Amino acid sequence: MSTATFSPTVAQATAAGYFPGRHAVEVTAVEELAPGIVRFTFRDPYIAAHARPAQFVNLFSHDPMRMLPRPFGVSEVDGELVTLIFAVVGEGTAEFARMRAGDAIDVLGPLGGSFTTKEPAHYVLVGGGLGVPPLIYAAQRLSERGDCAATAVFGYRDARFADGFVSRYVDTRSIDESEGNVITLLDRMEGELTGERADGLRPVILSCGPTPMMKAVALWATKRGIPCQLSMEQRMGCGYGTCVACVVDTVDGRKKVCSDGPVFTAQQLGWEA
Amino acid sequence: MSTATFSPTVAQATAAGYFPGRHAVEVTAVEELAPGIVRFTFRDPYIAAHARPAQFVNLFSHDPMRMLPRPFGVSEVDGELVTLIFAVVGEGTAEFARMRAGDAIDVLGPLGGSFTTKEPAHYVLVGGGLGVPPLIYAAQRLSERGDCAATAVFGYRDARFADGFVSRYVDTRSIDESEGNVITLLDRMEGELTGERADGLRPVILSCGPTPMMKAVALWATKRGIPCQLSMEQRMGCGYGTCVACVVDTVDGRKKVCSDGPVFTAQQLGWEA
Amino acid sequence: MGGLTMETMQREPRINVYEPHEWRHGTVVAGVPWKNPVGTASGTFQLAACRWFYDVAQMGAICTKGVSPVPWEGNPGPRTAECPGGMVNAVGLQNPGVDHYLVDELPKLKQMGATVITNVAGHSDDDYAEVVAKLADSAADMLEINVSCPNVTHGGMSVGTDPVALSRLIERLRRITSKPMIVKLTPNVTDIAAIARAAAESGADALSLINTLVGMRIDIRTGEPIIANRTGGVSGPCVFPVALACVWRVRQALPDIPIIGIGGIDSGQKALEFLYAGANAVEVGAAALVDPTAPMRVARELDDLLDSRPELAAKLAAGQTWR
Amino acid sequence: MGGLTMETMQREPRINVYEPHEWRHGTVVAGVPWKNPVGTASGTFQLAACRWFYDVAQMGAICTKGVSPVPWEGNPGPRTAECPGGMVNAVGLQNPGVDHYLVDELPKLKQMGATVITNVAGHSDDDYAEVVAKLADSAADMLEINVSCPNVTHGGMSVGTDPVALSRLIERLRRITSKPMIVKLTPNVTDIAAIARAAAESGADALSLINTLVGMRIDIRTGEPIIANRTGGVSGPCVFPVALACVWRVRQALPDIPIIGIGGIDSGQKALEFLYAGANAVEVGAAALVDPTAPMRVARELDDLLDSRPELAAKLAAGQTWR
Ligand SMILES: Cc1cc2nc3c(=O)[nH]c(=O)nc-3n(C[C@H](O)[C@H](O)[C@H](O)COP(=O)(O)OP(=O)(O)OC[C@H]3O[C@@H](n4cnc5c(N)ncnc54)[C@H](O)[C@@H]3O)c2cc1C
Ligand SMILES: Cc1cc2nc3c(=O)[nH]c(=O)nc-3n(C[C@H](O)[C@H](O)[C@H](O)COP(=O)(O)OP(=O)(O)OC[C@H]3O[C@@H](n4cnc5c(N)ncnc54)[C@H](O)[C@@H]3O)c2cc1C
Ligand SMILES: Cc1cc2nc3c(=O)[nH]c(=O)nc-3n(C[C@H](O)[C@H](O)[C@H](O)COP(=O)(O)O)c2cc1C
Ligand SMILES: Cc1cc2nc3c(=O)[nH]c(=O)nc-3n(C[C@H](O)[C@H](O)[C@H](O)COP(=O)(O)O)c2cc1C
Ligand code: FES
Ligand code: FES
Repeated sequence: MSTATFSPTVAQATAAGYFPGRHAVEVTAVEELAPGIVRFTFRDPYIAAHARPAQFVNLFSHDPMRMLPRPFGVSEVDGELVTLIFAVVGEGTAEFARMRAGDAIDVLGPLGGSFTTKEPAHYVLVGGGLGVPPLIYAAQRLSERGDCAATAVFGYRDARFADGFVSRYVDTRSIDESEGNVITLLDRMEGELTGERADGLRPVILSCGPTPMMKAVALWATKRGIPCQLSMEQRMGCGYGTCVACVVDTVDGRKKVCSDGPVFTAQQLGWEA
Repeated sequence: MSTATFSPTVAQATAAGYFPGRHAVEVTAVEELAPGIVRFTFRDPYIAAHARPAQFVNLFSHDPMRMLPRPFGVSEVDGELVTLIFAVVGEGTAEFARMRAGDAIDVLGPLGGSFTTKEPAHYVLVGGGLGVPPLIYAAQRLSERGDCAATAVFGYRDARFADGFVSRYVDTRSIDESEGNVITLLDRMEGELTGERADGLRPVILSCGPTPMMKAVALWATKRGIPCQLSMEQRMGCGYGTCVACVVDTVDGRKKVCSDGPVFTAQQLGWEA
Repeated sequence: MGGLTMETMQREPRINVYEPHEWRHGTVVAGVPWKNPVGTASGTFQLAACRWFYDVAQMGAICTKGVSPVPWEGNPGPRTAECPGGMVNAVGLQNPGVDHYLVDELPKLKQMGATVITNVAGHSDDDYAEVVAKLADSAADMLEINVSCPNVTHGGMSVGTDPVALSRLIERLRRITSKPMIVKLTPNVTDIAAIARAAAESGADALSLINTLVGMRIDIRTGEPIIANRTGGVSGPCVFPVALACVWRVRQALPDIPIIGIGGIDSGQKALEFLYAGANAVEVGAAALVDPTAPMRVARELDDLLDSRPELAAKLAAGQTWR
Repeated sequence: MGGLTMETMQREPRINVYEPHEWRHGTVVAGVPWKNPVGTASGTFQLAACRWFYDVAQMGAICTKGVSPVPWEGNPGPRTAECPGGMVNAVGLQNPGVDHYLVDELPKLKQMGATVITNVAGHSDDDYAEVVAKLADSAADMLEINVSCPNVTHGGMSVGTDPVALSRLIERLRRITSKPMIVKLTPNVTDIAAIARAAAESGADALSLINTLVGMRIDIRTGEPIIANRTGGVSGPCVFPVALACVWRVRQALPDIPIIGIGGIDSGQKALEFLYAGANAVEVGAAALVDPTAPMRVARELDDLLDSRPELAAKLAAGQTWR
């Protein structure tokens, strides 16, 4: 697997004007960041070139008994390499964690919409647990721009596995369960976030993490008039918007996490103070 | 799979006094003898030590969607190495054919009964197509004895893929479809087979091949008073006698190919002239 | 598994579904010509999603998601769970309603040149009648009446398991439309042939089967069902042998009615088994969720397989079946 | 990084089923104590074959192959075909008859210390009655009445799909024996809860479910069914979600009757899902065909899983269920 690192499917699809379907890519690195937390990198020029923060990639098991996709937010992009970070929670993630550089894996992506970061702002990336990967990528992309500021505010159960990655891109505050949670941190940072900044940038919260955490973040933000975008999770059948399996309840009815989201505003979710 | 070439299951089972269950072994060689005909060798000290001619081994796919066993007659044994020869006919055999030395595969065996070769005789090994592998093994084992004679009489569609192996052990006659079939050969050999031999050994036919061929062989043999044992095939659920899926009709009712057979006499099958 | 490397995978030849292709083996289902005998299955195709992956108009037919008289919200999430070789879903027929369909998905599909089957959902006979009436002079080529959804409390499977209720509904719909009407059957019945006969005798032009099998998964971490609706419908390769037997039995009972075989199809070979069981055509469902171009790949694989089966191909071309 | 934890995961620890084991989580099914909640499923266990692979007496229960009044020949071969994640079989209940069973397999199993469930087959009510009468004062611990075999023309599934016929049969058998009587149900019905209720109300002490789903495979080389009987019964992992939903629905309908969950179990985790769905115990079928020690491995895996679920384990020990 030294030469053909790029599935012919992608070339065929893009040449014909289509989005690449499920295709095989080469795994280039699998590292354990903390017990049961894995950083997984594969080579995929297409996804690397197109992925935006909060977009995700479906990984597929080699075992056809495990048919459904495993969606993971893109965590970093480096040239043609795409990195994910995931927790080993079940059979699929256990299998991926056992893979080694040189193995092949089927992927589909990039999928879903992204955070809205058009306007210059002070983006506050509030992540909890395995919600942090897409925020690392948001940090990476925001750090390439001259018109915004960004701060990572991460809460962990114990090991602060992502700080080393995100802090390469942006100013990072983190906390673990022994001290509190992201709300503890946000409370501490309240003055900093709501006060006037020298650069005049207004805060916008981008958040991803367990639902109860995101709900708390949304309420905290809306109470203070801070716009808040939340990247949601739901069990998926397809990940590309065709099966309507992945719904979340919004004020406008049930929406698809994979294609209407995964990013929704606090207002859309009805999570307003 | 370089070091642990012998599944701990086998050691655990035999230590506890049981027959080894399904266990992983190391594939040591996969060669193509003719288009779509594969010689497949794996290391299994247990099967190597215990297999008798006409016994078979279940191979299992790595793909759990393909759950059922693939049974193959043992074709040769060399030290700890067990060799099978099979035709690529479907998905399972295609997968096995793609394997390489060093791969692991699950096996169960040796299974079934064997040819009855207790008494000294001139064993005539009449094989057709992919029925020849167990007869190669019969030839190998018979050639180790001083009290019998053996002759291989093989019929092929085209490529005579097994002659090189069996002729190492016994005198070999073969034919392909352009010339005729094993009955053509048997007819030519009639005098030789039914006449008095210098060593006084009487002929016994051991046969394996497509059912119509075996039926013809059985009729040919019984007409001449030659005892005839036939190794049968049937689709299997378990291969070890528990599911009663693999039946063949005999004069005593439906019998299990895997555990009552695979060897039946012409009389048992009612294939008498 | 594990040992699957790029090298292994590259050895398995794959069809290039993006290459322009001249279909060699079309068919005719209840009078409607299909470019090839492979359609998409309802609920696993949405134009807005699938059009980015392949030229959907090349399918034998496109069967769209069930439409109801008004927009439906469906069931709360989670709506899906994995099962060995398949999936369980309990979407509950969420859809934007027939009016939206008539101005959006249907005209777009027809514009692209697709043969369209509109799948019809209802909670009551009146619901079905309302939708069918609205579709009666639409551009849809065929209607597929879904009386077999296990994920709604009223309508759906409750009609499809009762021959009397089914006859009453189909007779009523028959009076509303002259469009080719397919009745989609559930396998969750004691005698599918009896239900099939009821549908045929009350005016169905064709039958499609199967819809999903009732199934569920439980999360062993919580001891509770994974899907919010608790049970759902099983689809994917795991249902294939069951679907095949359903088609076989209905074909044995009803030699003449066109049958669309559905269930677990993910290859040309599996599609071919359905045709040998007596189906006129097939639809590909769950396979498309995990491999968006699967329906097209199945169609292409089948086109190749039919080359070496001229007798079967000829029957299909004439709108007939193998048995 | 990439240190000990990963290595541990790679090793995929396997239970040594040959090691002597002290069962920690037994149960009681319809008054009969089981060493653990895992039995073998009928038709996938024969003492003469399985005893060579593991200590069969260690199973929660051994359910033997269906026995009929006289020896049965079953169906002609081929009797099996593979399907995605499972198999189809049409053995047709070949067995040497109840008299042979009473002098051969049963005494041997009891001698070894096994808890034995005798599966009973019949082509007619009289057949069942004759077998049950012969077993009434045998050493069998429980009887399992198979009214759900899809592979025989008379008896079997034709009784198990009709609540009236089923009630008549079970009432009659109830008068013949006071042994704990399990009725084994088929999933090939519109409403399994109605059948379950009929069985319970006519005197069944327990229910076991599911038997196989009707299914088939076709050989695309010939266009003909692979199995001589054409259709057969599907079992193995592919039926797991369907079986689980059947147990769930029967448990919802009948809160009190003991239920043995069967279908696609090949791991302790899958057994556990059945217990959470409301089963009292489970049986392992097809998994044993492709891995002879699978029933024992499942039992050992479940014993481990129950360690961390004391509430469930306590209920099982008391003969109760999770829901
Ligand atoms: C948009 C999106 C982005 C995600 N990004 C990340 C990420 O960056 N890092 C990370 O660790 N996890 C992420 N997840 C969760 C991740 O998808 C699941 O942990 C993973 O699918 C579990 O797979 P498994 O085979 O180990 O678990 P199993 O329980 O064996 O999986 C069985 C099935 O359930 C699904 N499933 C199980 N848990 C979840 C879940 N929490 N969310 C969705 N599907 C689930 C699986 O995809 C699979 O189809 C994300 C989920 C979504 C929807
Ligand atoms: C006792 C015995 C010994 C055999 N020895 C040999 C041998 O030495 N060399 C050889 O080439 N073949 C042998 N066969 C046949 C061999 O088992 C099949 O060719 C093989 O199982 C096909 O597997 P597949 O996955 O490629 O085919 P598929 O058709 O994809 O298999 C699907 C299922 O059908 C079964 N099956 C398909 N064809 C056969 C068949 N002819 N017999 C039994 N099961 C079948 C498979 O085992 C599998 O369960 C033997 C069969 C038996 C019963
Ligand atoms: C997510 C999902 C949604 C479905 N929605 C519908 C539907 O709206 N109407 C319908 O008739 N069938 C619906 N079905 C059933 C499929 O059309 C098909 O009958 C079934 O999935 C079996 O085919 P398969 O195994 O190829 O998926 C749905 C199936 C799935 C998986
Ligand atoms: C080969 C075979 C033979 C079977 N014979 C019987 C039988 O004699 N009596 C019976 O009640 N069930 C019989 N069954 C059904 C099983 O006991 C079980 O209910 C079914 O296979 C589902 O479980 P599984 O998925 O674990 O195999 C048989 C199943 C198989 C595979
Ligand atoms: S997962 Fe299929 S629509 Fe979102
Ligand atoms: S294959 Fe199971 S008894 Fe022979």
